[in-house]
Amino acid sequence: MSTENLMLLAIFLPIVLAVVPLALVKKNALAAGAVAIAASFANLVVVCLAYGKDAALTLPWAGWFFEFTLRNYQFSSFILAAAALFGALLSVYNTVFLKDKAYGWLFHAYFLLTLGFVNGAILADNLLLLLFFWEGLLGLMFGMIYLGHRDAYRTATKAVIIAGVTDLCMMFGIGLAVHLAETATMSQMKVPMEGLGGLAFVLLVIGAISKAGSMPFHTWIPDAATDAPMPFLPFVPAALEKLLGIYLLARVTLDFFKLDGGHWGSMLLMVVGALTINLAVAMALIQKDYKRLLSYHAISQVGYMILGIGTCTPVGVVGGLFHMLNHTIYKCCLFLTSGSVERQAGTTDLRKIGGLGRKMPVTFVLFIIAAAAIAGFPGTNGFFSKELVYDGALERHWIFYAAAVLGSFLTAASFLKLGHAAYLDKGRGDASKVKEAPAAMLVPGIVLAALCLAFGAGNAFPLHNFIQPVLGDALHGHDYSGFHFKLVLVGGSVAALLLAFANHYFGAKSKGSGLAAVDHIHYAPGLHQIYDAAEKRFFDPYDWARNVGKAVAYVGFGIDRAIDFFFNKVVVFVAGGISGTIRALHNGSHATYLAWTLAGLVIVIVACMAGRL
Amino acid sequence: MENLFWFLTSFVALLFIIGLYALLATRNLLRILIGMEILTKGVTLLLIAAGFLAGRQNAMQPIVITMIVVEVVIIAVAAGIVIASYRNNKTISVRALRNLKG
Amino acid sequence: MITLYIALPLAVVLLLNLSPRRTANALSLWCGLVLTVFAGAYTLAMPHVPGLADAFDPANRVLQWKIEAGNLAGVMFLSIALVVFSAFWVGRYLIADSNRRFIFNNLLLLCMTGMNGIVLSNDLFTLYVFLEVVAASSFILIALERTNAGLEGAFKYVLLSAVATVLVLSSMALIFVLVGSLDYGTVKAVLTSGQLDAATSRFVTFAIGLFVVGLFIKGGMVPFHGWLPDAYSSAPTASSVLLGGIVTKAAGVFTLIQLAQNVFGWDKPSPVLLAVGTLSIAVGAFAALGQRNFKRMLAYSSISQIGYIIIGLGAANEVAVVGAILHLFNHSTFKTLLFVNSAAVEKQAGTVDMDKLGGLANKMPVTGFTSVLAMLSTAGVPPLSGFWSKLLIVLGVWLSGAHAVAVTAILLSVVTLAYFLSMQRRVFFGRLAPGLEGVKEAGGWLLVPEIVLAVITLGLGLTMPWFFNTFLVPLRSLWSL
Amino acid sequence: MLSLGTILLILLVLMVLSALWAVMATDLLRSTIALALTSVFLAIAIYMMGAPLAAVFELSVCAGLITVVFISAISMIKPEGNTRKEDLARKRRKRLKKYIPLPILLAVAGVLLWLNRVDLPFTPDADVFPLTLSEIMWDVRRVDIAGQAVMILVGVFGIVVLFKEFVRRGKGGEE
Repeated sequence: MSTENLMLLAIFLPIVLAVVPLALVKKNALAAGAVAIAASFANLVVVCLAYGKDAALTLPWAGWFFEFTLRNYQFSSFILAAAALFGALLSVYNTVFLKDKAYGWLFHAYFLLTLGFVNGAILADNLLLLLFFWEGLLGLMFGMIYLGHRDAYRTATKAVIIAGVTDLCMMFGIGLAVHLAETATMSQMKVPMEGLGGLAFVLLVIGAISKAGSMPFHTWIPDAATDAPMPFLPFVPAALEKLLGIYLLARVTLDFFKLDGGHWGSMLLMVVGALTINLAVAMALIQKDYKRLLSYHAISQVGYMILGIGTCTPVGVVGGLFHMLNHTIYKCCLFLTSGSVERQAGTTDLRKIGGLGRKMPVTFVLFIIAAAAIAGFPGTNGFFSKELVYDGALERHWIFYAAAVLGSFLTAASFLKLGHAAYLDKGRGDASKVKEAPAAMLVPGIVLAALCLAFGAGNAFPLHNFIQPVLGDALHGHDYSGFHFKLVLVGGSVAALLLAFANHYFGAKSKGSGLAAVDHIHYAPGLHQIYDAAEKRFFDPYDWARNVGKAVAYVGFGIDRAIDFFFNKVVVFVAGGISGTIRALHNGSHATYLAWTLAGLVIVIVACMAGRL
Repeated sequence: MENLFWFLTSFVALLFIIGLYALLATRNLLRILIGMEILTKGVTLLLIAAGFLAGRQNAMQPIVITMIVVEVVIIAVAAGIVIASYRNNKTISVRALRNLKG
Repeated sequence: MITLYIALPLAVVLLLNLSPRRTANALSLWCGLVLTVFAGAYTLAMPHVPGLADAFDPANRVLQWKIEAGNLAGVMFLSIALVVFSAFWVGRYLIADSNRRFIFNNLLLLCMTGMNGIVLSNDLFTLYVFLEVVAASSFILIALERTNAGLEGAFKYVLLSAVATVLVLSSMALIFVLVGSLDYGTVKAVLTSGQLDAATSRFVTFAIGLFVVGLFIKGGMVPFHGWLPDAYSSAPTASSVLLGGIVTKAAGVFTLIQLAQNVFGWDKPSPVLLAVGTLSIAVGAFAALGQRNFKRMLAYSSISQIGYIIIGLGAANEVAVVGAILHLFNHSTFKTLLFVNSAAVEKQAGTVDMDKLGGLANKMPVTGFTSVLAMLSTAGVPPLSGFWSKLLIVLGVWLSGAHAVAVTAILLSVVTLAYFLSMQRRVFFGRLAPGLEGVKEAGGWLLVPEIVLAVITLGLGLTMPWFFNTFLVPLRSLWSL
Repeated sequence: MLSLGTILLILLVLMVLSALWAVMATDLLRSTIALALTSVFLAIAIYMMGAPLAAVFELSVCAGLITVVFISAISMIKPEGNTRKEDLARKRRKRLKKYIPLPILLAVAGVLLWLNRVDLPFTPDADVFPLTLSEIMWDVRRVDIAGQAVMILVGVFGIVVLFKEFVRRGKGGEE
């Protein structure tokens, strides 16, 4: 089959098969899951067949920039393959997880539709076509979150509103870019970076990074973590949206605008990246829910990718893209462990679980591997991509490097806390009946964890085959595979990890002895305790470090709430005020309406006579 | 010609003013209908004046006749609405018809 | 044989009223349905079968009607047939008394005659006559149940419609003084001849301004919209379907498009239209945001959506005008669908107060699903049909240079989404409201229009490229650019 | 002999004055009469301006039919919240009787006008329209006539819906 047909197949196969679960007479989640598995694996085969081939396809469409143009080449096929891989793994996992859920069949349908739309968005070579698929995903996202439970519509609405606002920005950006480049074909797009071009850049970047879940467009993700059905999390925020958002970001910065390191656009991206890393991870540190904690990390890790791409150095970009791939792998794996815990232990509230390590040993091992990867433990895939990003950041300015390392420290600390609380602590809740998750739920996790290790030890494989061909000539013949980093960088990372260990160890020891089961650092307290901590032992290095962490957390919390406040209260208040005024003006009297009409008549006539008709 | 036009339209304008006054100021539904009638009278005069001034009264007469018939139906329907409202509310004050708000 | 659009409904009404009452009561619905389906099929066949689009002219001057139709007319005929078709079903479903239903069906047919007449008319005064036919039948349809609210809505409509009539007729008189005829072609030839001196062209502008304001009132544009929410929300729901679906569009908006191109010959962006359109979008959307009554919210939403059509027309380039015409059709499908949904809710749950509703999606799956579809289409979410028309409109407005208007229109479509989401939440999703446990899906009568309209909304969106090339690109020739 | 301009001036002034009276009069019946008077003056003015057929329509339909509609509407409406209700009603009925001749008089005046068509002292520009009145009416304006027919049908339904008293029926279909 030709690559052109494969591309069409990749888009339409999942979408068409999604009809099957919808059309099932008996809404059986298991049958729908079987369809989903079949479709996702077929999709995987299709995209693997198309991998790396150059092909373009233009179908006659509406005209006026609307062209159904698809393009398969190194970069898009790589993203496509990654998305298909996660889709295939998750379809297996979902089928088991959703077996008994009433909404399971619908979720599978959404799942396949999402897969098809994502394929469409990745393959699109026309910005307006891309927008079409992009907006379609918005609706699907609403649907999936909405399935969570009966009040999930709040979160779903919030997600759609935030994503809708940023998508609007992106629409404007696309409009401007098309206007300036006089083409909507992405492969021919060249936009100058001055004047309106700068605005277009910022708007497009807003669209891309909000899809990836960066600050300040992130607040729906943690809420979705609590409200959405669990399989939504590894699928959308952890995998597909990262792939899609970072893909677009890379296309925008590298292809459309040819950003170079000295430009303010690059600085902007790096600042956003650095802030996202630290603020989000600071929030993650104080979370008491497994999924919510992970979701903050899903935000935080985007920062590394944005930072890496924002450096505009080959090493940074390679690092950013590699980190995207790695993050998708380990974050998916982490979310899967959380799903297993939720299914087996009944909750993901860390205050109610503990000591699961013994009951669910495989899950625990998977968690350890994935957590090591996200924390950047040497040898894992996360380590290598982070080092590349550090390298790029240091090349630009040490402050970005410092920010990235600080984020790394906090990441490690929070995962130590999470692992300790969930898997090692004893006694909270009744863990005696908890069993290991079923094999079908473990297999995807095992595959992913194996990938974590494999892409670490054999990082040459993904870098040579997936990442570096994307940049092609821009690399100037460099090869970033293997283990050849500057000692300073590695030292810094290792130091951050060691510090995190020390921090955790002392924290657990000092608090753990007093309290029955808990070492207090894992339960980073509410706001009043920040002041308590500030009062005593201010010069204790441990507390000092912890307080810095808490202060960052506090600021992060404030910003988080402020953004939340803006979307939830200010917008609602303003809209409500306008609406109330308009409604009050409609007082029901015919004379009022007649008076408006006459006033309007006079105004229109005056305007007409002034030549304004 | 010009003068005649303004002469006639000034009367039309007077009728419009009187009619609009009735629509805006009165509370009695039937008097509002009378206001509508007066507006229609103004339009009739304007149309006839237009035919007169254009020298095409032949073309204008059927128009005016049709218009008169159409307006009668409208007024009859409007009167029906007023009567039905009176039967519901036992009043022909327009206050009975200002409950829909917002 | 295009005369059939007027002659056939009229003949049906006459025959129904001449036949025995009992037969007529039973027959009226089926006659109406067959007629609307026939009208739709005829319209679809018109471009392909030669002779269908000709006027009825067997070589005899006496039977030669002075009417004509174009592609734009085809779109309107289709919308009219579609909405009237739905209204028949809703009437069958909601109006219990068979005599009243007979009158309702007759009035629907007369209103359809009037709207077809508007589409066909080729003369300003003929246009006026049919405008009044539509208006008068709408008054009666609103007041059909003789409830207080219905009478109030009808009365306000009568009042503002009278003002509109006065404006339109005055404008005609002024044009007549200048031209000596009211025929579209003759008037356009004089108005666009370019030989008018300054004073005369001011005179013409004044006349056109009066006409346009009259049509604004008929179309319910802000600030001429006072009657619209009251009339729509207080009418019996079966009538609301017709009113909200097509009446203002046929009487106000279509007429404006038709005249702008066939009579006034506008060829540059019109600030007045853009301003009125933007104001309508904004006021309609924000007012809808705070409504409790389902139907009233839909009414305000209509104002807002018609604003989009008006800015498309105001931009006066082919992209925007084609978008406006498409939006006209789309709006008549999805707004009708929403009103049909509201009819289902009203009948099944007994109220349209959104504070007393909730959680109906599980009880009424088809209604819930189709309303989500219609709402997303209204808000312009791809790939539904509403997305395409809004896209074309905004694109056209942007190209015309009115950037601020385009941006405002996009921003306000977020408000559209917001109020519809809030509506969905309060009516179909969320917790099941107390007292609604026994609610069932609407009967089969109502599912027909719901499904037909939903399929059109979805299908049109998905097959947009085909539809665009087949129907809309030919429309461009109407707009001489 | 007065010139057309003067006659028109007088007629139109009278018309505006009676319109003013129609709006200002406290008694609805007087208002209606004043409205009819307005129509009469307008009809004469129309006649003077060379549109006799339209004048007859204005006279018979507006001055006649609409007055009948208004008067029947007024007669359906009982005086509001009055202690001497019956008293007043009787008075009204008396007054109504007083006004019955009015439409007849109007009709007579119309017929007279129609019969004694006076030649205008001032002829407007010769009618340059090539077709005769009946040709225009029945050929050019044919669609309008059809529209009128539809309109009248609508009016019939309107009257059936709106004027009919609520009927109580055994089957309970209607209230």
